Amino acid sequence: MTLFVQLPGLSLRNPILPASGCFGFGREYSQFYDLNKLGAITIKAATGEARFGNTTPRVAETSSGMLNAIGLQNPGVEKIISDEIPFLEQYDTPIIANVAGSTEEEYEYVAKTLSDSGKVSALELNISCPNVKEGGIQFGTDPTLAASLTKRVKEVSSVPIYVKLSPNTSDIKEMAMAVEAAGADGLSMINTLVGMKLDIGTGEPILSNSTGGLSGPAIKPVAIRMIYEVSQVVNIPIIGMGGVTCKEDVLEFLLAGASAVAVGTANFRNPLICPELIDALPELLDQYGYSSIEECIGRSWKNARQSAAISRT
Amino acid sequence: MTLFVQLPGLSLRNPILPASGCFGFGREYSQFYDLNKLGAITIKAATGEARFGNTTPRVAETSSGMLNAIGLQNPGVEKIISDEIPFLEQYDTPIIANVAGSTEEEYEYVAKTLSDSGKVSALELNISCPNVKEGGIQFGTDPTLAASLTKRVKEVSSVPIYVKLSPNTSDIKEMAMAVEAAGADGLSMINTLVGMKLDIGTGEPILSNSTGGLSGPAIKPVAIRMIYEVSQVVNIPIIGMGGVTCKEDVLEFLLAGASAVAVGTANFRNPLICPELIDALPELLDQYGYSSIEECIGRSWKNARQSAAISRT
Amino acid sequence: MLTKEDLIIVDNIQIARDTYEMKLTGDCVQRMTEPGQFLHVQVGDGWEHALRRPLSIANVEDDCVSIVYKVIGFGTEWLAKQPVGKTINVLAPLGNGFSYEGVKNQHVLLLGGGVGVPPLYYLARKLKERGNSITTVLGFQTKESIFYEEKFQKLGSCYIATDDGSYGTKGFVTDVVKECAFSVDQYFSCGPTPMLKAVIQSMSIPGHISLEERMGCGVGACFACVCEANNDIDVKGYRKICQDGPVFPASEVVLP
Amino acid sequence: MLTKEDLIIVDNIQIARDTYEMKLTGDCVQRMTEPGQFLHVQVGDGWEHALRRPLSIANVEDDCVSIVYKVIGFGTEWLAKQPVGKTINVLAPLGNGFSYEGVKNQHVLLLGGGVGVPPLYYLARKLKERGNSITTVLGFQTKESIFYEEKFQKLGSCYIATDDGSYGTKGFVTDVVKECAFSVDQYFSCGPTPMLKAVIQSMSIPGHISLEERMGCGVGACFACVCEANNDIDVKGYRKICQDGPVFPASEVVLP
Ligand SMILES: Cc1cc2nc3c(=O)[nH]c(=O)nc-3n(C[C@H](O)[C@H](O)[C@H](O)COP(=O)(O)OP(=O)(O)OC[C@H]3O[C@@H](n4cnc5c(N)ncnc54)[C@H](O)[C@@H]3O)c2cc1C
Ligand SMILES: Cc1cc2nc3c(=O)[nH]c(=O)nc-3n(C[C@H](O)[C@H](O)[C@H](O)COP(=O)(O)OP(=O)(O)OC[C@H]3O[C@@H](n4cnc5c(N)ncnc54)[C@H](O)[C@@H]3O)c2cc1C
Ligand SMILES: Cc1cc2nc3c(=O)[nH]c(=O)nc-3n(C[C@H](O)[C@H](O)[C@H](O)COP(=O)(O)O)c2cc1C
Ligand SMILES: Cc1cc2nc3c(=O)[nH]c(=O)nc-3n(C[C@H](O)[C@H](O)[C@H](O)COP(=O)(O)O)c2cc1C
Ligand code: FES
Ligand code: FES
Repeated sequence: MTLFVQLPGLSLRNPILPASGCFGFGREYSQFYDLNKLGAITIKAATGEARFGNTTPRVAETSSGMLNAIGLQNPGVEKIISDEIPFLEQYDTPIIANVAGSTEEEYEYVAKTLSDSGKVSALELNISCPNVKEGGIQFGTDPTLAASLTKRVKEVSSVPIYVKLSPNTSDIKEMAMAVEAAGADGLSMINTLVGMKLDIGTGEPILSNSTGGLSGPAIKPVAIRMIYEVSQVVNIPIIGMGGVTCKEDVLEFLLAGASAVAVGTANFRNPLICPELIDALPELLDQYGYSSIEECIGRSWKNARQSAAISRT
Repeated sequence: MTLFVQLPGLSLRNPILPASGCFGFGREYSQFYDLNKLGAITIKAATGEARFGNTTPRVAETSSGMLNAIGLQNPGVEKIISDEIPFLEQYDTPIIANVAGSTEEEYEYVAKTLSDSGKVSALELNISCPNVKEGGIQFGTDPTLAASLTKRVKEVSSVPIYVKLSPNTSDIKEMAMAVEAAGADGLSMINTLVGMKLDIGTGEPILSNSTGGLSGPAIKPVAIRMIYEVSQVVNIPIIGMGGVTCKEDVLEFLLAGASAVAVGTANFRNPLICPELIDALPELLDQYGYSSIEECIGRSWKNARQSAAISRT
Repeated sequence: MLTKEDLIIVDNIQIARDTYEMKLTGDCVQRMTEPGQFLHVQVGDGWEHALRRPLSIANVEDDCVSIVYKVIGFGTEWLAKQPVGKTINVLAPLGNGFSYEGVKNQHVLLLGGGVGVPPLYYLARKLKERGNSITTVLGFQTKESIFYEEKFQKLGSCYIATDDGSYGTKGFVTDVVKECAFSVDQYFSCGPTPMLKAVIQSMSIPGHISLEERMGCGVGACFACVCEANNDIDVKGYRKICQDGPVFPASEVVLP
Repeated sequence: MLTKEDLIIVDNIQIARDTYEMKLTGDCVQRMTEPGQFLHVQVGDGWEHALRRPLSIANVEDDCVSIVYKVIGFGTEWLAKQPVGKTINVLAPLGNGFSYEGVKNQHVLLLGGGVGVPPLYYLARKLKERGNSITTVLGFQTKESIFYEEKFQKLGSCYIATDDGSYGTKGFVTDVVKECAFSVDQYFSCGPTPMLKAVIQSMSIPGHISLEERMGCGVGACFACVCEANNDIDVKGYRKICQDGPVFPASEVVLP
C-alpha cells in the first residue's frame, strides 16, 4: 500500500499535512515527532510587514469547535524566510507557505518574495482569513477580485499556487471556477466560518475582535459538502480540511474529492494527530478495499457517475 | 420577573418557541406537556400542494449537530388549515405558520390562504430551505429576489411577516436590510447551513438528497454572529435560533440581539426542552441581573455603544 | 403524558459477535406491553451526539426491559461500555408494535434477520400465551452472530439460516421457508429491507413487517422516517415509521 | 521528545468553596521540576470540547503532581467529577516557570490571588530548600474560598486578604503589603491581571509575574496567547504566554 500523492509542485509521501496557522512554523510540533513523517507542512500566514495581530482573548471554545481571531500575527515575509524556514529545511518535507495581505500589491510582494527564496514548494493564497479588518475577506467572497488576485500572484510566482477558499459564501463553485480560470494550480478548502460567542456574564463577545473563525468537527459537514461540489466542477486538485479528527474523517475527505487532507484544530487537542493518522491510513484503506489514495479521491461522486453511465447503456 | 415579549402580531408569554419543522403541527409534543407553556408555536412549512419530500434517509448525525433533508414534506396549505391547525386552536398560544414554495406565485398563494384563514398570528417566510431542488434557496441568497418576494407576500397578507434568513450567504446584513426595506415585520434566523456526510462504507452521501441542512449546537456560533450583526442594522425584531440546548444559550441569543428564541434540533434529544428552558429563565435572568427579557435584547452591542458614547463625552 | 425517563442498567452482557443484551428497569417498563415498540435511547454525554438511537424491545420480564443491540457505530459502542447501575435516558415505549391481541390458536411464522430478531422474541412469548403455535426462522451472517436460538426453541420450532452456511441452512430465511413449506396462518417479520422484500414476495398469506429508518425525533414530529404507503389504502401516500409503525401490515407499505 | 500522557488520578477532593485539589501520577511527573509550569489538560470525552485547559502545577511530592482548580465552567466541572483511578490526558510540563535556581538566602515575597495561589506553593517549597525566607500574601474573595494557608505558614509567614474582609485584611494583597512594609529582595506573583498590575505598580524591587490567557495549542504554535512585550527589550514586541511564559520578569511584559 502506498500513500504517495503527486500534486502540482508537491510530491507527498502521504496525504496528511498540518493546516496553516495551527502548526506555527513547525518548531513546536517537532518536539513531539519527526516532521519527516508528514506529507507536507503548511506554515503560518506571511504578510509583507510584521503584524502583531488582534488583542487577546483570541480563542474561544464552541460545541465541537473553536473560534479564533489571531489576526495574522507574523514577523513578516522576510523574517519568515530568514528566521523560520531554515529550521524546516533540515527536513525532507515540502513546505507550503500561506500568503496573506491587505492589498493586491502586498499579496504579490509576499508571493514573489517566497517564490524567489527557492525554499518553498508551493504557495497557499489565503484569500479567506475572516479575522483582519481590511483585506482578506472581500477577496474571499468576490469571484472577480479573487480571480484578479490569483492572476497577479501567478505571474510573479514560479511555484504552484493553491487558492484557499472561504466557506462564507453562497456559491463556492463559482469562486472555485473563477480562480481555476485565473490560473490556480490547486485549491485549499475550507477556511473557517465566521462565528461569535458571547460571555453571558459580561454580555459581550469573548473574542476581543468580536467575531472569529469557526473551525473543528462542527464545520466538517460544510467542508465535505463544498469539496464534493467543487471537485466535480474543477480540474485542479483540492487540499481538503475542516474538522478532521480521526482516520475515518481523512477517508471521508478523500471520497468527497480532496487529494490531500490538512489537519488544523485537532493538533491542539492531540499534538500527535498527524503521525497517528498517517500510521492508521494503510490499514483503513485496506479495510475499505482501496489500494491507493488515488482510488479514493472523489469516489463519492465518481461512483454515482459510473452507475448513471451504466444505467444509460 | 416577567418573561413577556411583544412582537409584531405576537404577544408572547415567554420568548421560547419551537422552530419550524422540528415540532410537526404540535400534536406529538402535546403528549409530553401542555402547549400553553410555550411562547408561540411555529408549525412545519406549508406549500401550495401536498409534497412528499425527499426519499430516505433524510437525517444524519454530525458532531454536535445533524443534517436533515426532509424536503418540505407537508399535506399542502389547505389540509394544514383544515386538519392540523384546528388541533392547535384549543391552546391559547400564538401560531406562526412557515410558508414555502418554488415560485413567487406559490409563496403568495400559501401566505394569502393562511392569512385569510384567520387562524395564525404571523407568517414565517421560509426563503432559505436548502433541501428542495427548485426554488427556496435562490430566494435566500439573492437580496433582490428576497425583497421582491417579501413585498408580494406582504401585499396579500394581513398578519405580520417574519422572513427566515439563510446563513449560506456572504453578506447576511444586506439580505436583512433588503427584506426590511421590502416590508418585513420581523426576521427569523438562522436556517440551516448546507452540509453533507458520507458513508465511508458505501463511499456515498448518507442522505439520499446528498446534501442536507446542518443544525444543532455546531452552528450556534454562526447564528450568534449573524444575529449580532443584523440586529444592529435593522429596526425590526429577530426570532433567533440555531443550536439552542440550554438556558445559557437562550440568554446568549437575547444578548446577541434576538427578541425571542426558537428551539429546533434539541427537541429531538429532549422533548421537554422548551418547558424546561421556560421554567429556568426567571432565575437565570435574575442571576445575571436582568429583570425583563427586554433588558437583555442586544445587550452585547448596546453595552459597547454606551461605553463608546461615554468615552466620547 | 409521555416523558423521558432514566432507566437503570441491571445487566449488559455480550451474547454473540458484536452483539449485546442490556436489561433496564424503571417506571415506563410497565407500559411496554406491545412487542415491536421501541426505546429511543440517548447516547453519550453532552451534545456531541445530538440524536437518540431507536432500539426494539426484545423482552419484558421481572420489571426489566431487554434490548439486544449490535455494535456498529458510536452509540452502540457507547452502550456496550456502560456499567450496571448507570442510568440510560429513554423515550419509551414508542411506536405501534405487532398487533397480537387478536391472534389466537393459529400457526404463526416468525421471520427475523440479524438485529431484527430481538422484537420477535417478545412477540413470540405473547403469541404463545394466546395458544398459538410458533415456528421461527432466523437469519444471521455467520455462526458467531447467532443469538436467542434456544429461547425461541422453547416456544416452538426454530430454524436458522446463515449467509455463509456455517450453521443451519446456507442462505436466507426465505430459503428455509421454501424448503420446509410450512402451512401457516400468518407471519410476522423484522430484519433488513432486502430480507423483508424477499419475505413479502415469497409469502402468499397475510403478514406484518417491522421497518427500520434513520430517525430524528422518534415521535412523529420531524418527518425523517417516512416510508411510502400503498396508494390503494389512502391518498396520504406515506407512513411515519416511528409513529405509525415501525410495524405495518405487509400490504400497507411499499418498500424502496 | 514531548508527548501526551494519561496520568492516573490518585486523589480529587474539595478544599475550599468551588475549589478542588487533584493529585495525579505518571511518567512525566518526574520532569515537573519547575514551579510555574503548567499542565494542558484534556477534558470531556469525544470532541465536543476541542480545547485543553491550562492548569498550574501546585506541587510535586511522592511522584504525584497536584493541581488546584476552581470550578468555573465545563472543564473544571468535569474534572471535579472524575473518580480516583481514572486517567486524565495531559501535555506536561509546559512553559517556563519561576526561575528559582539562583535565588538563595534572600527574603522573598510571594503574592497570590485566587487560583493564582497554587503555583506559588511549589515555588515556596523550592525557595525554602535553597535557604530563602519566605513571606506570602494571599488574596481571596471570601473566607470560604481560602485554601493552602497552613501549608504556606509552614514555610514562612503568611498573610491573607479577603475582598469582603471576612478573614484577614479587608482588601487586596497590595493593601497588606502597604500595611506591613516588608523589606524583601524580590517578589513572585500570580493572580488575576488587575492584581498583577497593582502589584507591579506598588513594588519597587525586581519581580516575576505569571500571566493567564485563553489558550489554543499551549505549546507556542497558534499565537492565541500572546502578550505585549516591553519594546526596550526587543523589537519583536510580544511574548507567547504558553511558551515564553507563563512566568516573566515583571519588566519584560506590558499588561493590558
Ligand atoms: C425501530 C427500530 C428498531 C431498531 N431495533 C434495533 C435493535 O433491536 N437492535 C439493534 O441492534 N439495532 C436496532 N435498530 C438499528 C439501530 O437503531 C442502529 O443500529 C443504531 O441506531 C446505530 O447507532 P450507532 O450510534 O451505533 O451507529 P452510527 O452509525 O454511529 O449512528 C449514526 C446515526 O445513524 C443512525 N443509524 C445508523 N444505523 C441505523 C439503522 N440501521 N437504523 C436506524 N438508524 C440508524 C443512528 O440512530 C444515528 O442517528 C433499530 C432501528 C429502528 C429504526
Ligand atoms: C498558565 C495558566 C495556568 C492556570 N492555572 C490555573 C490553576 O492552577 N487553577 C485554576 O483554577 N485555574 C488556572 N488557570 C485558569 C484555568 O485555565 C481556567 O479556569 C480553565 O481553563 C477554565 O476551564 P473551564 O472549562 O472550567 O471553563 P470554561 O469557561 O467553560 O472554558 C472555556 C474555554 O475558555 C478557557 N478559559 C476560561 N477561563 C480561562 C482563564 N481564566 N484562563 C485561561 N483560559 C480560560 C478554557 O481553557 C476553555 O478553552 C490557569 C490558566 C493559565 C493560562
Ligand atoms: C488558530 C488558528 C489559526 C489559523 N490561521 C490561519 C492562517 O494563518 N492562514 C490560513 O489560511 N488559515 C488559518 N487557519 C485556518 C486553518 O488553516 C483551517 O483552514 C481551518 O482551521 C479548518 O480546519 P480545522 O477544522 O482542521 O481546524 C487557522 C485556524 C486556526 C484554528
Ligand atoms: C428536521 C428539521 C426540519 C426542518 N424543517 C424546517 C422547515 O420546514 N421550515 C423552516 O423554515 N425551517 C426548518 N428547519 C430549520 C429549523 O427551523 C431551524 O431554523 C434550524 O434547525 C436551526 O435551529 P436548531 O439548531 O435549533 O435546530 C428544520 C430543521 C430540522 C432539523
Ligand atoms: S423520526 Fe421524526 S417523524 Fe419519525
Ligand atoms: S496557546 Fe498556542 S501559542 Fe500559546
